[in-house]
Amino acid sequence: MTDAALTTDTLAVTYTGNRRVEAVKGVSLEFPRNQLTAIIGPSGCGKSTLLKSLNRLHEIQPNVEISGDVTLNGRSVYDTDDPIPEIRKRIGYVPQEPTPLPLSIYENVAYGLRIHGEFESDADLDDRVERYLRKVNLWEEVEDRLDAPGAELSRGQIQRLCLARSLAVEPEVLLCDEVTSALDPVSAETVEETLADLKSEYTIVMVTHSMDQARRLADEIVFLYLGEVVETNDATSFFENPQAERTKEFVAGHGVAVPDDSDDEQSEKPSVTPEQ
Amino acid sequence: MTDAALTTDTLAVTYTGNRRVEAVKGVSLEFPRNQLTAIIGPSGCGKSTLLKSLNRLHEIQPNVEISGDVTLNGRSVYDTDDPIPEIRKRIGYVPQEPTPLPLSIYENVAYGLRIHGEFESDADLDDRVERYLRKVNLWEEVEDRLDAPGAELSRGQIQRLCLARSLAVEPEVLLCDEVTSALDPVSAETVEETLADLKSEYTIVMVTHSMDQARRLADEIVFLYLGEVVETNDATSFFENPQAERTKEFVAGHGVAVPDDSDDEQSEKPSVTPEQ
Amino acid sequence: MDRYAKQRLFGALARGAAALVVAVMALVVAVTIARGGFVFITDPAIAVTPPGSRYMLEADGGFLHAVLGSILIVGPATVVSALLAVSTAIYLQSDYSSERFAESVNMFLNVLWATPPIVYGVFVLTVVIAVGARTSLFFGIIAIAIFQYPIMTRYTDEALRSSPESVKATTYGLGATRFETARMTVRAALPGVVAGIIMGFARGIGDAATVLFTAGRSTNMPAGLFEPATTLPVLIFDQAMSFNADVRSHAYAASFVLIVAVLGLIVVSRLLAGRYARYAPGGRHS
Amino acid sequence: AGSGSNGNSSSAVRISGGVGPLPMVEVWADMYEDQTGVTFDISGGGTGVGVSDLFNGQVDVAMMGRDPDEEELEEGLIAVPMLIDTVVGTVNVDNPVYDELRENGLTREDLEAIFTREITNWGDVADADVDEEITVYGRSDSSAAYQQWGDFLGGDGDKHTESELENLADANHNGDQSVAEAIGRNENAVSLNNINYVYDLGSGELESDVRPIPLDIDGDGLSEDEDFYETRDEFLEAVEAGIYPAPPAREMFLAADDGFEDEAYDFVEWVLTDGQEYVSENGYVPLEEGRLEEALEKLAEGP
Amino acid sequence: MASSTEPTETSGGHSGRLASRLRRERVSSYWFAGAGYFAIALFGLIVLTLVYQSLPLLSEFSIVQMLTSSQWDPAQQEFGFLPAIVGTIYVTILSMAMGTPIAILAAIYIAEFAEGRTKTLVSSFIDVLAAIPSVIFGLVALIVVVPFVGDYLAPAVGSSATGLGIFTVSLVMAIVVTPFMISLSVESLESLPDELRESSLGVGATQWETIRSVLLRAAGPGIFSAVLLGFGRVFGATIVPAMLIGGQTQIPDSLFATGQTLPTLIVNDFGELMSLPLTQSALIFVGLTLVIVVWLFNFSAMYVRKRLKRRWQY
Ligand SMILES: Nc1ncnc2c1ncn2[C@@H]1O[C@H](COP(=O)(O)OP(=O)(O)OP(=O)(O)O)[C@@H](O)[C@H]1O
Ligand SMILES: Nc1ncnc2c1ncn2[C@@H]1O[C@H](COP(=O)(O)OP(=O)(O)OP(=O)(O)O)[C@@H](O)[C@H]1O
Ligand SMILES: [Mg+2]
Ligand SMILES: [Mg+2]
Ligand SMILES: O=P([O-])([O-])[O-]
Repeated sequence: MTDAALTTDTLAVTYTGNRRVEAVKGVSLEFPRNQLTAIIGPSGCGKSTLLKSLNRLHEIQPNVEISGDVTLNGRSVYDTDDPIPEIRKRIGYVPQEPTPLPLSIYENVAYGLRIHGEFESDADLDDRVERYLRKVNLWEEVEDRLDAPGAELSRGQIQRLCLARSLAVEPEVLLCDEVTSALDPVSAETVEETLADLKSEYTIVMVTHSMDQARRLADEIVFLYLGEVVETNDATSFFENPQAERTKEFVAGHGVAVPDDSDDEQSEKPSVTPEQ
Repeated sequence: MTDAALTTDTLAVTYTGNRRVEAVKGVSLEFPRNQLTAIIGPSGCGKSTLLKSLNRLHEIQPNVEISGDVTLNGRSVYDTDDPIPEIRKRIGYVPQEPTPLPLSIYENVAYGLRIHGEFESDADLDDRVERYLRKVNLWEEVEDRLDAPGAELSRGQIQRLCLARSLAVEPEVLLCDEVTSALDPVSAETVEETLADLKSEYTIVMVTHSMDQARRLADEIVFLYLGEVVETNDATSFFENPQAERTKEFVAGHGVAVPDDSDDEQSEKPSVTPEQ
Repeated sequence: MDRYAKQRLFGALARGAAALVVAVMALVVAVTIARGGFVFITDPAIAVTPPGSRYMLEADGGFLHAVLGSILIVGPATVVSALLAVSTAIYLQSDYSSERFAESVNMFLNVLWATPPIVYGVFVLTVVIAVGARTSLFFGIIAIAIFQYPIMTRYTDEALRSSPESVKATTYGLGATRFETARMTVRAALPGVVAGIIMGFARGIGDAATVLFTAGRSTNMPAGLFEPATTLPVLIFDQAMSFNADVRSHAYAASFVLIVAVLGLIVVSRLLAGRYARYAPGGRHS
Repeated sequence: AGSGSNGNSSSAVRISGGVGPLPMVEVWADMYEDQTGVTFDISGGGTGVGVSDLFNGQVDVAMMGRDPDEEELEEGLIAVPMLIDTVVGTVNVDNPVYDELRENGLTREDLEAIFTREITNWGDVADADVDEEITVYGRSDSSAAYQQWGDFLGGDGDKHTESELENLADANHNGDQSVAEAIGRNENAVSLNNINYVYDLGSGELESDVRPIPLDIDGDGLSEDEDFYETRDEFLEAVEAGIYPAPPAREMFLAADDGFEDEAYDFVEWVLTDGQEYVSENGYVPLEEGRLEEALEKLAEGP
Repeated sequence: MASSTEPTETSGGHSGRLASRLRRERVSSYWFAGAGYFAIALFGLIVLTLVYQSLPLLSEFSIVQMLTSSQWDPAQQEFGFLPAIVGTIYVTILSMAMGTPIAILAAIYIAEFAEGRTKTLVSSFIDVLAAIPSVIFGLVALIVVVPFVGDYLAPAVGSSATGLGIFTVSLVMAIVVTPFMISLSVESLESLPDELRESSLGVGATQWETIRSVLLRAAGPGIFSAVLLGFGRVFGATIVPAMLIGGQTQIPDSLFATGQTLPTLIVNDFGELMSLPLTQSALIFVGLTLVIVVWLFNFSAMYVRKRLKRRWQY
């Protein structure tokens, strides 16, 4: 595990809005280079929060506190003079909902390149757009309608477009939050295939709620429960030979980790301290 | 199958909006009395449409055409002088999303009773509300806050409240559309338990996308595909010994019936004829 | 009365209410068109003819001065106001300001939204006097811009809020700055933003109370930024009270022009909204 | 004035103020510009706006539809009369006692009794067998005409204020035209109008449904020389000759802050001399000789 | 691929661009912050100005005395606002009483009954109506409503009236704000989830029962806001009352009586009398009163809305 692209050091994230929610509680992890790490865990356990804190994307929300650190290739992501946009460029993020920007298909992919000025000429830009559309297996489907609005694609195509857009700025790490869960099964499959193709070249951290998907795609698994890491291991060991009691339950229960007795929705969440 | 509470006779439902969608194509079914029938099938196959057409609830949408017939205890639901609300009282409906009416917990349950004037006195109303809240295992959790808005309950509690509200008018048939799918796993379980308790007393028709749930709860299974019934059988035979090729695939694939090749979302839907 | 009779009665009432509103609308438009459209059609030149010196006495000339005044006042006011409104709306987004601040600004916006236009007129006039200036085109622009600002901010803010959070997550995730993200958010919400701006424009072009005491109520062609001017609604208000029947008929013709302009605005806003909607996330589904 | 304000407006004579005299001033300005090349920049807004602009140094001349107020004079306002606008009592052409009114006229006292609601039935106005309630309309818009009317009704040394009259009326209208329309619709109504709303502007005849109430000045019925209501010209002559009293005829003013200067001075001087001959044809009444001289003196004298 | 690109290379080669992006970011954030505070500043400036300009009046007369006196005679330096206040209240209440039920009914028709083409047609009609400038309503009312009220309606109820007055203004203002309230109410009805309808109809409720007991509550806070905005427009209406109210500064004694509202006081007197310091101050004080009432009203409405939202949540 020495070749970790991204590491976290007792990272804790707390929402301080109406009520205090400790969403992530002191997590130390290593995400190995050019592998796909899947973060799994029951709903509300802090997966998305953890993922966003890796490239400081949680900061766009009000009322969040963070402690601990994240390092990318040995350099801190928090304790740094680098402007945040630079950090996020190096650690890309793809949200759950397939989100075309209100631009053409071409401009969706070119967006990051344009804002960072990362192209020499128009021809170079064309090249890059094509390259990344090919990388996500979308080029054939869209090459004759690059000027159409991105929103006119099917949701599965849009999600691949989002991947291409993120890859185009050449991030060192790619964070994907349940990128297939808003898709119908067929579209989900094509996006999954694309991720499978990409994982050897990129360091990918993916959140998923599907045990099957984690099994199919991941090299490493992180199992998060109530904001804490219960177990982390390579995928095979994790599923074949889970260590923690919780993990066994969770894997057996097909993703449903049933806590305690009440059905009140809060009981499934991390510790909550009402403020007023 | 002679004791069918509800039957359909070549029931076909077509949406005639922008594009013509034949959502249900000539379905003839029998739903046995005091049993729970589960309708399963891939997303968009017409489950909800079929369910709603059983008590004419599809009619609240514009642009729907229907043919064929539905009979409740031998009397037609469509070819009748009964006002539609009377029909819907006899065939109750619980939607997927837990939906409290903007009333107190008490008034949510009393709603149908008040409308139909089905109580003798305030004390009688109190009795009935309590009875049905007990029936759905909710009474203990809410008895000391009956005046609170229904929406302040947890989602799982709300879904049970909805069941109580529907049961209170003493329907002959209860239609449930994926009543657990919007719930977290824990809440889903309590609602499922409630349904299990109820099924011996009521004729229940339930739509679900979870094979496991169908297996756990249903007496009868109807497998719908692209608006047509592929197979219908009692639950045990259905899962142990599926007849149709499609059914085998579907049961094996854990609910994902993958058609053709494209990932365009439309391909998963019933036949669609664009109109313009 | 049994439940079904109630249902029928109520349905009839609802239908009747809608019919009544539509009938009133038809009546207003019909009267305006009959009265004003007729004047206008027999002498379309009145809308593009400047008034003469005997305009008030003999309806010599037309009301080009008010048409121009409306354009010259409401046009720039809309630009200024839209710029401010969109900026305010962006600032009210969570990445710029705290929820609490946004809430208090919203409270002030609500109060401004409900403030009677005549108060804006009085306010600006007071300023005019205080700075020792004279009512003019310029102050008309200021007054209308102030009037439009809360209207546009409200719509714009709503539009930005309803644009999906994932657009923000996406652009930030690509390394965009807040400014770059804001631009994309506005773009994603463009149908709503444009509708809000057009709404403000329509309200601005129809309002008389704000400009009554601020633009100068001129009967001449607007001659400069700091010269008096008038607008169509003020002209209508003034001319409806003229002793000359021809001048009074101009009030109806001006109403006709104003209604046509407002109708045009609505059509344009629908078309624009339709065009931008193609690009909106999930656009093709709507 | 239209083309004038397009030109070099910094040297233009800037005028603003009341809408009452505005139409006449526009005509004057246009003619003066033709003759001398001096340009004008004129706007309405109300007498108060004009005076306010004047004090702020924003205009050279204010048009005033009313007498200057004490407070305004204290601030250094100089107002010279420029013309007379005439207010007359009005009724509907189908008034139940119109024939009697036309025959005998009404005295000031009659009118006062009507407007102060001492008499409320047309049957009591004229000895006719009529039983119709009188509807009294007034003005709601700080009208100078209305103020003059109050001054007139009060008689010597007394007057009714505008607010007093407003409160006694059945309804008050914003602007002369609304009054004229209301009179035209209501057979039993009585009110007052500036004469441009009574006589047709083009022909100078009584064409609408509004009729002037002849004034019985000496209280002995309508004599030959008190009967001048058939046409506007006839009427205006009577006003000019002073037969028709002032008030209700009333002066309108051009005003300056601390004296008229340069082109503004010349213009006002022209208005008070050559300009007077165009007044009648536009429905206003020129000042009579003596008053003109006083005005010119005041102009020359300055602050 | 990603690892082959050295991060230092990338950022180093474009540091100029990055710097300028960051500068733009900084400058723009100042601008946006400025715009954010503008709303507050504008409000503050308006209130301060109006207060300051009202001082001459307030130093001479007591507020209570002016608010309760019905003598309005600027020429005599009598400034009693009561008649205009009463007129404003009458017009507001009457308009809302006429407009609100119609608006809610029509909104229900559009949201719940109308379908397809009719629905599109009716709602576009309403949109157009909402956008017509109120001065045009005033103008049309002068030739339609005024004679109707004066010649038929008022005599029919035994009132002798001129057609101008409280009732006419209220009627026309109801017409002005109704489409406005309809659009907003339709919006909040349409944003309700279909599940609410299905839940209610699913236990055998009629459509009317569903609307009355469920939809109107669920959309209640939204409809309340719509009515509130309508209220604001009637309360501050200027041009229509100026054209139609009959400008009588006296406490109206019947529905058909003429009257005065606070805004018409300003319109009628400001242009003519603003050069008289005390009158000017009095009219500005009227503006201040309007703002303060709107302010108080908004606060209480916010509170009510919050309560409704809690009570009628779904
Ligand atoms: N903006 C926020 N303010 C306050 N609390 C929040 C916020 N976002 C998330 N939370 C809370 O923090 C906890 C963790 O949320 P998070 O979204 O990270 O969970 P998750 O594992 O991604 O859940 P899911 O599987 O449902 O996406 C939850 O209890 C959630 O309610
Ligand atoms: N109001 C409507 N107008 C037009 N088409 C509709 C409408 N409602 C449903 N459809 C279409 O009819 C088909 C059947 O829809 P239905 O909702 O019955 O499927 P379902 O099996 O319940 O799907 P799901 O599992 O996603 O709930 C789908 O193709 C759907 O797109
Ligand atoms: Mg998540
Ligand atoms: Mg469904
Ligand atoms: O000239 P007026 O003041 O009566 O309008």
